[in-house]
Amino acid sequence: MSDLSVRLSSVPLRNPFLLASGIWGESGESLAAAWRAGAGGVVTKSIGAGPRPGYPNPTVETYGDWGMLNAMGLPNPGIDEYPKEVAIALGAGATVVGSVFAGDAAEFARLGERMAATGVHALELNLSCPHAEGFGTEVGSEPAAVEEIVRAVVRAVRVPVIAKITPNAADPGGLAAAAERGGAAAVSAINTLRALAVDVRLRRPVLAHGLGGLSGPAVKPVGLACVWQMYERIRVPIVGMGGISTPDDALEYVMAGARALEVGTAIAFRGVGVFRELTDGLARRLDELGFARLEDAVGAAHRAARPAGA
Amino acid sequence: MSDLSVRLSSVPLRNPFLLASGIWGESGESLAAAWRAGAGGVVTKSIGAGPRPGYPNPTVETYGDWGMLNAMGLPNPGIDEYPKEVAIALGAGATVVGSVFAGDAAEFARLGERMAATGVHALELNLSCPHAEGFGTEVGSEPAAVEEIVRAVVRAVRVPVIAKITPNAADPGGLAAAAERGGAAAVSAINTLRALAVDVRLRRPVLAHGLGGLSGPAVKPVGLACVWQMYERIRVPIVGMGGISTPDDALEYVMAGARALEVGTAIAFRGVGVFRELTDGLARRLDELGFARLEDAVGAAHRAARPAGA
Amino acid sequence: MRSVVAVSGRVEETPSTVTLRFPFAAAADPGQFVMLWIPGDDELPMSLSYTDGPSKGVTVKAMGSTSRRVLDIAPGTAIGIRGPYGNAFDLSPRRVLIVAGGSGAAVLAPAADRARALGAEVTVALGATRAPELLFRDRFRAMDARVEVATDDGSEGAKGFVTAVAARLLGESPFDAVWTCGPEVMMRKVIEAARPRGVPVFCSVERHMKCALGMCDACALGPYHVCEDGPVFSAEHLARTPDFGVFHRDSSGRRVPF
Amino acid sequence: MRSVVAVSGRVEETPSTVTLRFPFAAAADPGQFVMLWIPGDDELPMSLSYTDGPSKGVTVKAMGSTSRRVLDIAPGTAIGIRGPYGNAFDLSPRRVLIVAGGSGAAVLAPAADRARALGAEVTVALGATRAPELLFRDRFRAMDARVEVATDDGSEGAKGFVTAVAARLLGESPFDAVWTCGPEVMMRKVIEAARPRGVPVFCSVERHMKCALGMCDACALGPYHVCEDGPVFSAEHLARTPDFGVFHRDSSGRRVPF
Ligand SMILES: Cc1cc2nc3c(=O)[nH]c(=O)nc-3n(C[C@H](O)[C@H](O)[C@H](O)COP(=O)(O)OP(=O)(O)OC[C@H]3O[C@@H](n4cnc5c(N)ncnc54)[C@H](O)[C@@H]3O)c2cc1C
Ligand SMILES: Cc1cc2nc3c(=O)[nH]c(=O)nc-3n(C[C@H](O)[C@H](O)[C@H](O)COP(=O)(O)OP(=O)(O)OC[C@H]3O[C@@H](n4cnc5c(N)ncnc54)[C@H](O)[C@@H]3O)c2cc1C
Ligand SMILES: Cc1cc2nc3c(=O)[nH]c(=O)nc-3n(C[C@H](O)[C@H](O)[C@H](O)COP(=O)(O)O)c2cc1C
Ligand SMILES: Cc1cc2nc3c(=O)[nH]c(=O)nc-3n(C[C@H](O)[C@H](O)[C@H](O)COP(=O)(O)O)c2cc1C
Ligand code: FES
Ligand code: FES
Repeated sequence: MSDLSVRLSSVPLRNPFLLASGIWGESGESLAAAWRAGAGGVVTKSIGAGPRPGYPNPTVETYGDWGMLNAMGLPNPGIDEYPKEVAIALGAGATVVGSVFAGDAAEFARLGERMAATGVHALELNLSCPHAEGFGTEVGSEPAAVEEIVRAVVRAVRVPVIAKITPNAADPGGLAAAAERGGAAAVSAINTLRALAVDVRLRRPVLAHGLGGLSGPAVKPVGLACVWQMYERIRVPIVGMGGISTPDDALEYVMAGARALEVGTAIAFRGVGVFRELTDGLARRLDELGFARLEDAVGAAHRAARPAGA
Repeated sequence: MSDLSVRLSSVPLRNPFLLASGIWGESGESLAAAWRAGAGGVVTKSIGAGPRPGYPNPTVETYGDWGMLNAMGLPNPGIDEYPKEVAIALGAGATVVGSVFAGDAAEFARLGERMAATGVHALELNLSCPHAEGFGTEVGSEPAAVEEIVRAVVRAVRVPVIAKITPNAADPGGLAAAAERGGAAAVSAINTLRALAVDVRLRRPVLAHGLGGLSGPAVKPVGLACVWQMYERIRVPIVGMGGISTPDDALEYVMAGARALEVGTAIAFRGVGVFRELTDGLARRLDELGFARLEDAVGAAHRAARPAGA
Repeated sequence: MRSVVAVSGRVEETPSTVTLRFPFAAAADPGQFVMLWIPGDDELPMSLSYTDGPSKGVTVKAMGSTSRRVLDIAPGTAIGIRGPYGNAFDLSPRRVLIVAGGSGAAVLAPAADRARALGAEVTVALGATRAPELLFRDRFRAMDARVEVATDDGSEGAKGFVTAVAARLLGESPFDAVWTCGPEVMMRKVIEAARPRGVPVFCSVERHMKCALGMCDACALGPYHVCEDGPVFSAEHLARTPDFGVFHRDSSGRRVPF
Repeated sequence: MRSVVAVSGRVEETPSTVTLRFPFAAAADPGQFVMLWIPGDDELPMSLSYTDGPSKGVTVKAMGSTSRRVLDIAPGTAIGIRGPYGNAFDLSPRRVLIVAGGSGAAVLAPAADRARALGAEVTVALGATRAPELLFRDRFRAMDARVEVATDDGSEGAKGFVTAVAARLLGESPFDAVWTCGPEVMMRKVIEAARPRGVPVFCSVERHMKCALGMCDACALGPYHVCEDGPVFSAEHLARTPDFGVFHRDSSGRRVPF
C-alpha cells in the first residue's frame, strides 16, 4: 500500500484528506469525530468577528446524489466563543486548520491572529464564499485585494496561511498567483459555485437567501480545472476540493496538481465513513498504478504529451 | 394549454426553446431537423472567419446523465462556406439565430455583417467559449470589451444582436449590463463552465485539449444564478440555458428571468424528441400553475418576499 | 426528497397545538422527522405524528414566531416537506412505558400506535401544564394504552411533573423500554428513574437544525448529529455527550445552557 | 461508458489491417461501433469486429496517420474505449448477401457470425485491391458462408470490382437482404444492383466523428447523425439525404465531394 502522508507546507498530514470548512466544523466534538473517523486533518467552520446566526432556512437543496446547493450564511459562534471548540479538537489529537472570514485585510489579520492563538496548525482564509454580502467572493475576486489580505495575515501569524480561492472568477489562477505573492504557504480551491434553485410551484427561490453555492460531484470538473490552472501558475502547494467522493476523484485532483484535499459534501451523501473509504482506496489505487508515494503523483497529468492541435 | 409564444426583441418565437449553439448546428439539414422536431428556433454553430477543424479527439466526456464535458475547439466551416447551410435551415422555415465568434470587435462586426446577410433572424455573439485561446471567454470577461464588441456589431447589422455571456466571471450580471449598454437586443447565458477531467490510469487529461466546458443538468443551478443576477441588472430580454432538460427546468429559468431558452446537452442525453417533451410539458405546467401565457411567468421568482435575515 | 404539497387537513389538538395533514408518499417510521417549509418564513424540523399511509402529519406547538404562524395555516396552503430524516424507535420491546411532556406526545403517539399494532403493552405517562394542553390523551386511550396523566396545575390527573408519575409506574410493574420526549430536564429525570431498574431509555432529542443531512453541524450533540444519528438516542449514548440536559446550540453554534 | 483497458491481443489480418482485442464487458451488437482512444494521439470510431463475450475487437486498416499508428499497438498497451454506439444490423432476414469492400468486412463479419448462428444462409461478396488484402475471407468460410471474391488485380477470384460479383449473385438467387460496407461509390452500386430485384439494402456508413453522442453534428448525413441514427442505414433512408455517395464533411464541417 502506498504512502499517503504528505506535507502541506510545514504541516505534516497523516493522509491528504482534510474535512472541508463548513462541514462538521461548528463544534469541537464534531471536528474530533471527523479526525477519529480517519480524516488527515480538519478545517474549522469559517469564523468571523462575532456570532452570526446565518440565513433562515431553507439553507440547502440537493440534486440526486451529484449536487448540493447551500446558503448557510456563514453562521458561526464568533472568535470569542470558538477557541473552546478548537481546544476540544486539538485535545483529541487532530491536525486543525482554522478558517476565518472577514471584510478587509485588517480584520482578516486580527481574526487570523486570534485563530492562530488557539493553537491551530495552519490558517485557511475564506476568500471565496459566493453568497455572503461583504465577505468571501466579494473580497476575494480582485488579485490586488487577495494579495493584500494574505500579506496582512502572513505578517500577523507564524503558522502557514492557506488562501481559499473562488472559482467564480475569470482567472482563478491569477488569484492564486496573487495569494502566492502575498506570502501564502498554500492555496486551496474550490469553494462553491454561485448557484440558484427555484421552486416553480411556489414561484420563489428554494433557499431563503436566494443565491447559494453548488458543491458535490457536479463541481468536480470545475474544481479540477481550477487546480490545473493554478498548478501552472504557482509553486506553493495546492489543496484541491470540490466533489471528491471516491479515491479516483482524489487522484484526479492530485494528478491535476493538488498535494492535499478537502472533503465536504461527500460527508452528507456518504457519511463520515467516506474518510476510510478514501484513504484505503487511494492507497490501493496508487499502489496499482505504480506510485510508491502520493507525492509522486502530484501534477502527473501535466507531464503527459498533448496531441498536435489540441 | 398556455400560450408558449414569446417575442425575443423583434423576433417572434413559436415557443421559447431554441436549439443551443454548437449542437446540431454545423449542417443546415441538422438545423432543419431540429426545427421540424419542434424547436422554437435554432442557433447555428459559432462561425468564424475561416474553416477551423477544432481540437483532436477526445473532445467529450460524460458524467452519468447529469454532466457533459467538451472541448470541440470551435470547429466550423467558416463564413464563406456556411451561408449554404443557413439557406437550408431558412428554406425549411426555421427561425434562425446566427452565432459568430471572433477575436476582436472589428472581426466580430465583419462576421456579424456576413452572417446577417444570410438572412438569419438574429445574431448571437459567442463571448463565452471557455476553452478556445484568443476567443470566447478571453474576449468576453471584461465589461469594456463586451460593450465595445456589441456596439461594433450593432452598428454593422439591422437584426437583433444577442450577447452570449460567460458564467466564468466574478460578475456575469455586470457583463450583461455592459452588453446592454453596447446596444444588445438581448443577452444569453450560460455558456459552459471551464472544467477538466483526468484519466488516472493514463495520467493525462481525458480531452485532447485538456481544459473543456461543462454543460448539462450539473450547470443548471449556475445558469439560474446568472440569469437571476442579470434580471436584476438589465431590461433587455434574457435567453437562459444550461442544463435544461425538463419542463420544470425551463420554468425555473423563466421564473428566474429568462424570456427564451436554449437547449443543448439534453439533445445528447434525451434525443431531439426533447423539444416536444419540453413544449408539451411546459404548456401543461403553466396551465396547472395558473399562467395563461409564458410571458406572465418571466421573472416571477423575483416577486416573492424574502424572509427576514435572508 | 423534497416536495411542495397542499395542506389537506388541520386539527386543533389543544389550545396551543395543531396537527397539519398533507400528502407525502415516502415511507416513514415513528421517530423520524421532516423539514417543514413555510414559504417566505422558515423551515423547521417536525416529527411525524402520523407516519402511516400516504397522508402524513405533524403536530406543532406554538413556541416562537414561526411555529405560531404554523398554527394559522389553513388547509389548501402550499408547504414544503423534505425527509423523512433520522432514525426511528426500535419497536421490538413488549412492555413499553411512554413518558411524554408537552409536544413530545407528537412523536410518541405514532410509535405507540405501531407498538400496539405489533401487540406490545403500552403505558403512557402524559404531562402538560394544564388539562386542555394534554396532547393526544384520547388518541392514546383509543389504542387501548394505559394512560396516566399529570398536570402542573392539577387540573387533570396528578398535580406536578409527569416524571413523578413515570417513576411511580416504573416501580409498579416491569418494562422492557422507556420512550420519552419532552424538555431535556424532564428526560434526564426519566433516565435517572429508570436506571436503578435497568430499564433502557430512548429519548427523542431536539436541536437546532438547518441541513438535516448530517453536514452543517447545527444539530451537533457531542460527537453526534441529531438529524442523522438521532433524533432517537439511548440513554447510554446520551451519557457520552457533555451536552445532553446541559446545553444546546443556537443558530450561530454558540452553546446555550438549559 | 468509457474505460481504459490493456490490449489483450493483436492479429495481423492483412498487410494493412490489424485486429486488436481488448476486455470490454458491455453488450454489443454487430453494426455498432466504439470510439477507440489512442492516448496522446486521437480517438477514432471503429466498428466492432468481435461483438460477443467479454473480449471485444476492432479491425483497423492503415489509412491516415492515426490508423497507421494503431497498427503498431502492442498487446499490453493502454487504450480508451467508449461505447458501444449506434444501431445494429437487423438479423431477421433468412438469406443474406454481404458485400464487403476493403475494411468493410470488419463490421460485416460479426453480423455474418450472428446471422449464421441464427440459421440464416449467408453469401459473401468480398472485395480487395489484391489477394493478401482480402479481409476475413477465412473467417467467412469457417462459418460455412458461400464466399465469392473479387480483386482489383485479379490475384484471386474475379478481376475487377466486387460490385460486379454482387450483381451476379443477386441475379443467380433470391435474397431477403443485402448488407454492405465499403466505399460509398461501391455501396451506391450495390443499391442500384439490388433495386430492380426489390431486395432491401442496408449500408454501414462512415462519417467523421467527434462526440458519438448525437450532439456535435460532425457526422451529419442529411437530417441524420451517423453516430446515433446509424451507422447502419437502409437504402431508402440514404435516398432521403443529399449527401450519400456525393459528399462528406471534414473536421471543420465543410462539404467534401467524394
Ligand atoms: C427532530 C426534531 C423534531 C421536532 N418535532 C417537533 C414536533 O413534533 N412538534 C413541535 O411543536 N416542535 C417540534 N420540534 C421543535 C421545532 O422544530 C421548533 O424548534 C419549534 O417549533 C420552535 O420554532 P420557532 O421558530 O417557532 O421558535 P423560535 O422563535 O425560532 O425559537 C424557539 C426555540 O426553537 C428553537 N428553534 C428555532 N428554529 C429551529 C430549528 N430550525 N431547529 C431546531 N430548533 C429550532 C430555538 O433554538 C428556540 O429555542 C422538533 C425539533 C426537532 C429538532
Ligand atoms: C462508424 C464508423 C466505423 C468505422 N469502422 C472502421 C473499422 O472497423 N475499421 C477501420 O479501419 N476504419 C473504420 N472507420 C474509419 C476510421 O474511423 C478512420 O476514419 C480511419 O481509420 C482513418 O483514420 P486516420 O486518422 O488514420 O486517417 P486521417 O489521416 O485522419 O484521414 C483519413 C480519412 O479518415 C477520416 N477520419 C479521420 N478522423 C476521423 C474520425 N474521427 N471519424 C471519422 N472519420 C475520420 C478523414 O476524414 C479522412 O477521410 C470507421 C468509421 C466510422 C465513422
Ligand atoms: C453546507 C456547507 C457549508 C460550507 N461552509 C463553508 C465555510 O464556512 N467556509 C468555507 O471556506 N467553505 C465552506 N463551504 C465550502 C466547502 O468547504 C467546499 O469548498 C465546497 O463545498 C466544495 O467541496 P465539496 O464538493 O467536497 O463539498 C461550505 C460548503 C457546504 C456544502
Ligand atoms: C458539444 C458542444 C458544443 C458547443 N459549441 C458552442 C458554440 O459553438 N458556441 C456557443 O456559443 N456555445 C457552444 N456550446 C455551449 C452551448 O450552446 C450551451 O451554452 C451550453 O452547453 C449550456 O447548455 P446545455 O447545458 O443545455 O448544453 C457548446 C456546447 C456543447 C455541449
Ligand atoms: S442539521 Fe445540519 S448537521 Fe444536522
Ligand atoms: S459524432 Fe457528434 S453528432 Fe455524431
